[in-house]
Amino acid sequence: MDFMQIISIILPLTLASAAPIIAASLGGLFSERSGVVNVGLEGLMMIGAFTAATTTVLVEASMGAMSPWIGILTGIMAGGLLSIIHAYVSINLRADQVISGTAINLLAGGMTIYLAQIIFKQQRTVAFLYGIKKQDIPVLSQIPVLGKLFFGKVHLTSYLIILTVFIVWYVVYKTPFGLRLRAVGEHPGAADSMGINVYRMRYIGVILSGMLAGLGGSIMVLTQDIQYTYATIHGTGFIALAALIFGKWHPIGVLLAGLFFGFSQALGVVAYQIPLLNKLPQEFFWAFPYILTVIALVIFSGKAVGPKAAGQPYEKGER
Amino acid sequence: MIKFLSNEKNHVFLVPLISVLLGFLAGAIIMMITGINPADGYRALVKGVLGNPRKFGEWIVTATPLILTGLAIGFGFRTGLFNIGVEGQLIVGSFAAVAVGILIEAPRIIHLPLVLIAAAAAGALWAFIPGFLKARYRVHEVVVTIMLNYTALHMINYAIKALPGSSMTRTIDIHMSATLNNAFLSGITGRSRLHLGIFIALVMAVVFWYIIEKTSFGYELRAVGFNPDASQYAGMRVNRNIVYSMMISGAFAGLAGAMISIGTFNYARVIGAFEGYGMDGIAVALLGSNSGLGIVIAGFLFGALKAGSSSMALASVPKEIAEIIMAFIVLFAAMNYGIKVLLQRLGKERK
Amino acid sequence: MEYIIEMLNIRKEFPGIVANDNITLRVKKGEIHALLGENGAGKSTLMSVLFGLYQPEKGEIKVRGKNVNISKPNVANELGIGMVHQHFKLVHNFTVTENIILGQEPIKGGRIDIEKATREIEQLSKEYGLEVDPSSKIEDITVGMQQRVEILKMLYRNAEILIFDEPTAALTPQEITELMHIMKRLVEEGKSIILITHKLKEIKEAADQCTIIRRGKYIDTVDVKTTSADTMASMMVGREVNFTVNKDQADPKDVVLKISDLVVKDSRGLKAVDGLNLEIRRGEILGIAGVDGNGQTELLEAISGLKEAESGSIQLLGKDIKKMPIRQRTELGIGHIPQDRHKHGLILDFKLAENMVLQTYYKAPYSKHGILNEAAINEKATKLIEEFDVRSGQGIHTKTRAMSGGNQQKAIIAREVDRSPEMLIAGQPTRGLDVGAIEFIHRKLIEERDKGRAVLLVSLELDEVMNVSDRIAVIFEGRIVGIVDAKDATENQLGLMMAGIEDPGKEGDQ
Amino acid sequence: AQKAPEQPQPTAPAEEEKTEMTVGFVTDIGGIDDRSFNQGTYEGIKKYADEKGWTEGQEYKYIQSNEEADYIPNLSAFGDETYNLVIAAGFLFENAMKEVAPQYPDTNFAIIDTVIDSPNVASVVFAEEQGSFLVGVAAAKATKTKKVGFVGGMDFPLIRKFHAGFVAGVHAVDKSIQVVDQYAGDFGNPGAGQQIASTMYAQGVDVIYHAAGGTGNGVINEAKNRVENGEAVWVIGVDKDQYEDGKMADGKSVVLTSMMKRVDVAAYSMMEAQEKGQFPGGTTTTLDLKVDGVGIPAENPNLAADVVTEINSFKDKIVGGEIVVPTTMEELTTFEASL
Ligand SMILES: Nc1ncnc2c1ncn2[C@@H]1O[C@H](COP(=O)(O)OP(=O)(O)OP(=O)(O)O)[C@@H](O)[C@H]1O
Ligand SMILES: Nc1ncnc2c1ncn2[C@@H]1O[C@H](COP(=O)(O)OP(=O)(O)OP(=O)(O)O)[C@@H](O)[C@H]1O
Ligand SMILES: [Mg+2]
Ligand SMILES: [Mg+2]
Repeated sequence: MDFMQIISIILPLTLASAAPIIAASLGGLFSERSGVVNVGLEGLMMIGAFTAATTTVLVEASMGAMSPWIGILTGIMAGGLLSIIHAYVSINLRADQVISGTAINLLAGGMTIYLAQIIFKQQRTVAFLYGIKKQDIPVLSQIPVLGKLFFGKVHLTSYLIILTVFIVWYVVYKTPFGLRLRAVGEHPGAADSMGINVYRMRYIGVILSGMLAGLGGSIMVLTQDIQYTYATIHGTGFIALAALIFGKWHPIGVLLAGLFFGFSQALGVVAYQIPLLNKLPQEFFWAFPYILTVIALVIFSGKAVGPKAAGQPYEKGER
Repeated sequence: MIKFLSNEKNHVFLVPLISVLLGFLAGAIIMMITGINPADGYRALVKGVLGNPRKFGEWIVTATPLILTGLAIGFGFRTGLFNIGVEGQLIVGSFAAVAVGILIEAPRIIHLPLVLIAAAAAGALWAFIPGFLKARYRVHEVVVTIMLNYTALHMINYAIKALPGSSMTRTIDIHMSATLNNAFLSGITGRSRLHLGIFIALVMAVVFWYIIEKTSFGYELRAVGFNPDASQYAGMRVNRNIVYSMMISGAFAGLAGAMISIGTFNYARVIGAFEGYGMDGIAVALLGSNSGLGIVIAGFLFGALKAGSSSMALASVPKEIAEIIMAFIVLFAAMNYGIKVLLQRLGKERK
Repeated sequence: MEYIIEMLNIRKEFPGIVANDNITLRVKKGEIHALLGENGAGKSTLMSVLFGLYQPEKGEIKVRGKNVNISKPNVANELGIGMVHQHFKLVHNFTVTENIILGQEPIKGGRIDIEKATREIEQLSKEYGLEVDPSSKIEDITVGMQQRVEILKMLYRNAEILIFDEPTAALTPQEITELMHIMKRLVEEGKSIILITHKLKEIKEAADQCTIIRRGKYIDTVDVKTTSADTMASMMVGREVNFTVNKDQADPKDVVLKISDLVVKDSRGLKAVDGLNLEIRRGEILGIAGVDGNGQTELLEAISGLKEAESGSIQLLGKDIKKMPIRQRTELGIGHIPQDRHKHGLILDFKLAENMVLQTYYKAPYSKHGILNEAAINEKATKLIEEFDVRSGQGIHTKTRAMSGGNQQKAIIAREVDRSPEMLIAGQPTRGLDVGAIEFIHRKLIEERDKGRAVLLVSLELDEVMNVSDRIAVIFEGRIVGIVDAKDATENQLGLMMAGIEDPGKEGDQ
Repeated sequence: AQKAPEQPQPTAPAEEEKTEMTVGFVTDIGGIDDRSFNQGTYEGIKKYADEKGWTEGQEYKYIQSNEEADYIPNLSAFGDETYNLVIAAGFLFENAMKEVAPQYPDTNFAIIDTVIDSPNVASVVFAEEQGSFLVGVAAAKATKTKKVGFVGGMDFPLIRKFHAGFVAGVHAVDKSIQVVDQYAGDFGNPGAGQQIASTMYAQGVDVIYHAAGGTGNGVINEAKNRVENGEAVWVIGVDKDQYEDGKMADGKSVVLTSMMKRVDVAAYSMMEAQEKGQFPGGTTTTLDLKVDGVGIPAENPNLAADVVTEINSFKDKIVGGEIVVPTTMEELTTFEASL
C-alpha cells in the first residue's frame, strides 16, 4: 500500500467511526454546559440505536430508501425521551447526576433487549435492508484530488454531524440561548437572579443531549451494523464522554477529539494490513487508539476545566 | 409508624430501603405489562439465591467481586475521583494473581497472600497511571481511565497467551496453593464455588471504613478530594494524595479481579469485551452511599439480582428484568432527596 | 410620605431557625435606607425575599403602594427591583458585557448583538461614572470593577429600587468613597436604595433612614442624622459597643520575619511583588496598607508557601523558608488566616471539629501512629468554639458549609491562634463581619502581639490597618513605598502613599 | 412468556408428563438468537420438541448466561432439578462442564465444539475446516481480483480451523490467489468489522469470509454499501445461511454462500439418542462433510451451477479422504507445500 492509498482508506474510516462519537459528545456538551453531568450517554445511544433500527425495519416495506432517515428521527426522539428521566431526577429531585446517569445506562441496556424480545421475539432487532449508504457528496466530490479523498463514498451523515458541530458552536457561543445555557452551567445563581429559568435551561440541555446521543446511536447502527444487538454501541458512549473532556467542552474541541479518536482507530486497523507492521502482536493494534489518546492527552490537554456548576444540583438561594 | 417514617434519624436506612422496594415494584409493573406474573418472577428470584445451599453459595460468589469493585469506586468518590477505570484495574489484577499463581510455587500460607498482594499491587499500579497524569499534568482521570480499560483488555489478553502453557483462550490452572477455593465452604454450600474471597471482601470493607474514617491518612485523602486548595494550605501534599487515592482504589479493583480469577475460575481467560464488573461497581457504590457497610449490603443485593436472574429465566421471565430492576433501584436511590422530602411531608401532614 | 417599598410583618423560616420574625421595612422613594444587623441577623434573607429568591411564610409586600407577589427574580426585575448580592453573582469566565446583558440580550439576526450591547454599556457607564472595560473577563478584573458590573446590571435593567447587600466589604477605601458618590448620584436620579452594611461610618455618611434588626426581629427604624453611631450599634448588638481599639504601646523585640528583594509573579506571570523588603519583629503588629491588586495577595502567598517566590529571600527566625514546603513552615511557626476563607481556610464539607485540626490532625494527640483520636479532636474543637464563641447549629458536628461567614472566620482564627505561631499572618481577617465580631478579632490579634508574637495584618480597610497596627507599611506595585508609625499616620498621607507617591510629606501639603 | 393456566388443574397428569424426558440448554452470552451456535442448537432442540409436541418450560428449557462466571451455576441449575439431558454450546463451556458433569452422574450432558472425557458427557465437534474449504473454493471461483480476505473474531484455535480450511480451499483452486486476514479481537464489534472489511476491499479484495459473529455484521454492512455503490464484492457467511442478512433493497444479497455448521443436527441427534436410551456418553461425535454436519446451504442463488458442481467434487474428495483439510496454520503450511 502506498501512502496515498493508505490515506484514501483511512480518511473515510475516520469519518465513519468519528461521527457517532462526535454526535453523542455534542450531546454531552449541551448537558454539561447546562450544569448536568451526563454519564448516561452510552445508554442514550443504545436507546437511539435500538429505536432507529426498529423503526427502519418496521417502515421499510412502505418507505423504502426513506426508512433509515425516519429511523434516525425516531432514534433522536427516543434519546430525548429517555433523557427526560435523567433530567427530572437530577434537576427536580436534585439527585447525584452520576448515579442517575449510571441508572440510565443500566436501564437502556436492559430495556432495549427486553423490547426487542417483545417486538421481534429475539434478543436483537431484525436486520434492515436500508442502512445509511456511502455515497459521493454532490458537487464537493467533484473537486480534483481532494474531492475524492474527502467527499467520495462517505456517509452523508458524517458530514451532517460535522455541520452540526458548527451549528452547535454558533448556538452555544453566539445566541442568547447559548449565553444563558452556559451561564446556568457556570453559575446558576447568577443566571437565576437575572431572571433565567435555571430548571428550564437544564431540561433543554439534558434533552438536547439525549437527542444528540440518540442521533449518534442511530447513525452508529445504521452505518456500521445490520441490526441492533447488545454489542452495537459497545462503549462508544464512554468514548464520547472522554472526547467531551478531551475537547474541553468546546464544540470544535469535540470535533477534533472525535476525529482524532476515529483516526487512531482506523490507523490501528489499516496499519495491520501494512507488511512489516503486522509482525507486531495484534493486541498492539487493538490497544493502539487508546494508548495514542492517552499520549495525546498528556501532550495537548493540560488543565481540563469543565463548567463550574456541572454536577451540582441547583437550589434557589444557595450560596 | 408515620412518626417512625418521618423521623430524619431513620432516613439513613429508610431511604435506601424504600429505593430498593420501589425498584422491585417497578420491575413488577413491567412484568405485569408484559404478561408475566411478578409473583412467579420474584419467587424464582428468591429461589435462585436461597433455593438450596449451592445457590446460596453462588450468590455470595457473585456478590464478592461486586463488593470489591463497589469499594474501589466508592473510595474514589470519597476522595474526589471518578475512577471509571475499575474495569481495567480489575483485569490487570486478575491476571497478576494468576501469573503469580502459575509462575511461583510456594506453600499455601505464603502463596495465597502473595497472589493477593500481586493482584492488589497490579491494580494499584495500573491506577497509578491516571493518578500520576492527573497530579502531574492535570489530565482528567475519567478520560485516561476509560482509555486504559481498553488498553488493559488487549494487553492482558496478550499477556495471558504469553504465560507458559497457555492456550489461545486461557492459561493453565494455577497451583492449588494459590487458589481461594475452600473445600469446607464449598461443602457446606452444596458444592458451590464459594471461596475464601468473601472474607477478603468483608475485611476490605472494614479496611475501607477504617482508612477513610479513622486514620489521618484518610482524613488527608478526603480533604484533598473536597478542597485541594485548602489541603495545600494545610500543608498536605495534594498531588501525592491524588495518586495515593487512585492507587488504593485500584488495589481494591485488583483484588476484585483476583476474586474472579483465583476464586471463581482458577485460571485467566482471554476475553473479547468487558464483563461489566466496573460499571456494576458504580451502581453498588452509589446505592451503598460510598460507605463500607452500605457497599457490602448493596453488593449482596446486586449479587442476588445477578445470580438469581438465571433462575428467573428458568421461570420464563426474560433475564433482562434483573438489569431493569437494578436500574430502577439505582434510579430511586438517586432520588433520595425526593424520597426524603416525601417522608418529611408525611410527618408534617400528620401534624 | 409615599413608600416605594413596604415589607410588612415578614416571616421566613429555615429548618430549625426563624431567619425573619415579623420584620417590617418601609423605604421611601429617593432615599438611601440602611439595614443594620449582626451577622446572621436575617438581612440577606429579608432582601432575598424582596428579590423573589425566597417565599416568605407570612407577611405582605407592597411596591409603590400595590400588593405584589414576588415569586421569582423575574417578577422583581419587572417591578424595577435590582440587587447587588453579598457574594457577587457573576459568571467568572464571561465578559463584563455578557454578564450585564445576560437574560436581556439585544438580538440581531438571531445572534447576540454584542456591538450594540457594548455601546449601551459604555453609555451607561459614562452616565453614572461607573468605569468598566466591557470586553474584559470577570476573572481578570478587580473586585471593585466587579461591583461596578453588578451595579450596571441593575441599571441596564432600568431598576428603580436598588438593593446593595454589603457592597463595601470587599472594596478599597477609594472604591468605597467612589461607591458612596455613585449611590448619592443614583438617588438624585430618583432611584431608591436599600443598603446593607456593617460599617456605621458608611451609614452615617450616606443613609437617610436606618432599620435595625437583631436575631431575626425588628428593633427600630431611626433617622440617621439624628442618631449617633454608638446608639445604632448598641441597638443592633443589644449592648454597648466599644469602637476604639484599646491597646498598650507596642514593645517590639528581635526580628521574626525578614524579607529581602522578594519577587513573586501572579497567575498571569507578571511580577506582582517586585523587589520587596520588610522586617517584622516580635511583639508588633505590622499592617500592610494598599489598594487591592498591588501584590498583597502574592506577598502573603509567598510567605505562607501557597506560591513559590521567584527570587529574593524570606527568613523566618533566621532560616530561609523561601523554598520550604508549607508543612515545614507551619511547624516552624507560621500561622495563616487566609484571605479567601472558602478557598483556603476551610474544607466546607468537613465537620467543624475536623476543620479545627486542619493544621494539626497528624500530630499527637489528634493522631497517634496515623490513627485519628476522635475524642481528642472533639475535645479540642469544643474548647475552641467555647473560647472563641463560634456559633453554629449542631456545634462541633456542623458541616462548616452551613455556618455563617462570621462564624467560619472565627473558627479559622481560633484554629490558627491556638497553635501559638511565632508569626501570625492575617489576610483581611474581618471582611464582611459585624462590629461585634470585628471587635473580638481585633482583640485576639492584639493579645497575640502582647504574648510576644509577630503579626502581619493585610487589610484593604484603612481604618482597620490604622487602628490595629503598630507600624504601617504601604505597598504599591509590589514594593513597600514607605513605613510609618501608626500613631503618626493620617488617612490623607496613607492615601497618597497608596497611590504611589513616596514622600507625601513634601507633596501632601500642595 | 409462559401463561399461568386459567383454572387450577389437577396436577397429577402434568407431573407424569414431566417424568418422560427433560432437556435443558445453557447458552453462552450470545443467547438463543445469536444467529450462531446458540440459535442453531436451540432450533435443533425445538425441532425435536415440536415433533414430540413438547412445550417450552415443561419438557425443555433454556438459560442464558450473563457472563462466563455463570456457566457453572447455570449448568448446575439443571443438574439440581435432575434434568435428563443438559446441552451446552460452545468451547467456552469446557471448564464449566468438566466441573459440573461429575457432580450430577444421573444427568447426561452434551457439549458442542469441544471434547470432554467424562462418562456422562457426550462431545460433539464439527469439521469446520472442511466446510471452510468448500467456501474457500467458492471464493476462489468468485474472485476477479485474485485477492480474498478472512476476518476472524477472536484469535482462537477454533477460529483458526475456519481460517486454515478456507485458505486451503482457496489455494486448492488457484495457488496464486492472495488471502489477507485480520482478527478483530472481539465477536461483538461491528464497527471494527466494517473498518477491516473496508480496508480489505479498498485494497482490491473482492470476497471476504468472516468467522466473527456480531463483528461480521460490520463486514456484511460494508459489502452492501460497496455493492450498492456499484462495486462487485462478496461476503461469505458463517454458521448459518446468512443469505437473508446480506439482502439489499433490490432483493439481491451480498452473501455469496455460507459455511453452515449444523449445530441443530447435533442437538437433535443427542435428544434422539437420549430418548432411545443410546446416549453416547464418554464418546466424541464428529459432524463433518460426510454426515452433512458442515457444508454450504442447499440453495445458493449467488453461485453458478458449475461452481456448485466443482464444490461438490471437492466435497467428494474430502469425504473420500483424498484431501485432508488442515485444521491449524501449521498444517496449512504443509498442505500448501503439497499442492
Ligand atoms: N438557605 C438557608 N438555609 C438554612 N438557613 C439559612 C439559609 N439562609 C439563611 N439561613 C439562616 O438564616 C439566618 C439569617 O441569615 P442571613 O443571611 O439573612 O443573615 P445576614 O443578616 O445577612 O448575615 P450577614 O451579616 O452575615 O450577611 C442565619 O442564621 C442562617 O443560619
Ligand atoms: N444550604 C444551606 N444550609 C444551611 N444554611 C445555609 C445554607 N446556605 C446558606 N446558609 C446560611 O445562610 C447564611 C447567610 O449566608 P450569606 O450568603 O448571607 O453569607 P454570610 O453568612 O453572611 O457570610 P459572609 O458574610 O461571610 O459572606 C449563613 O449564615 C448560612 O448559615
Ligand atoms: Mg448577609
Ligand atoms: Mg455577611
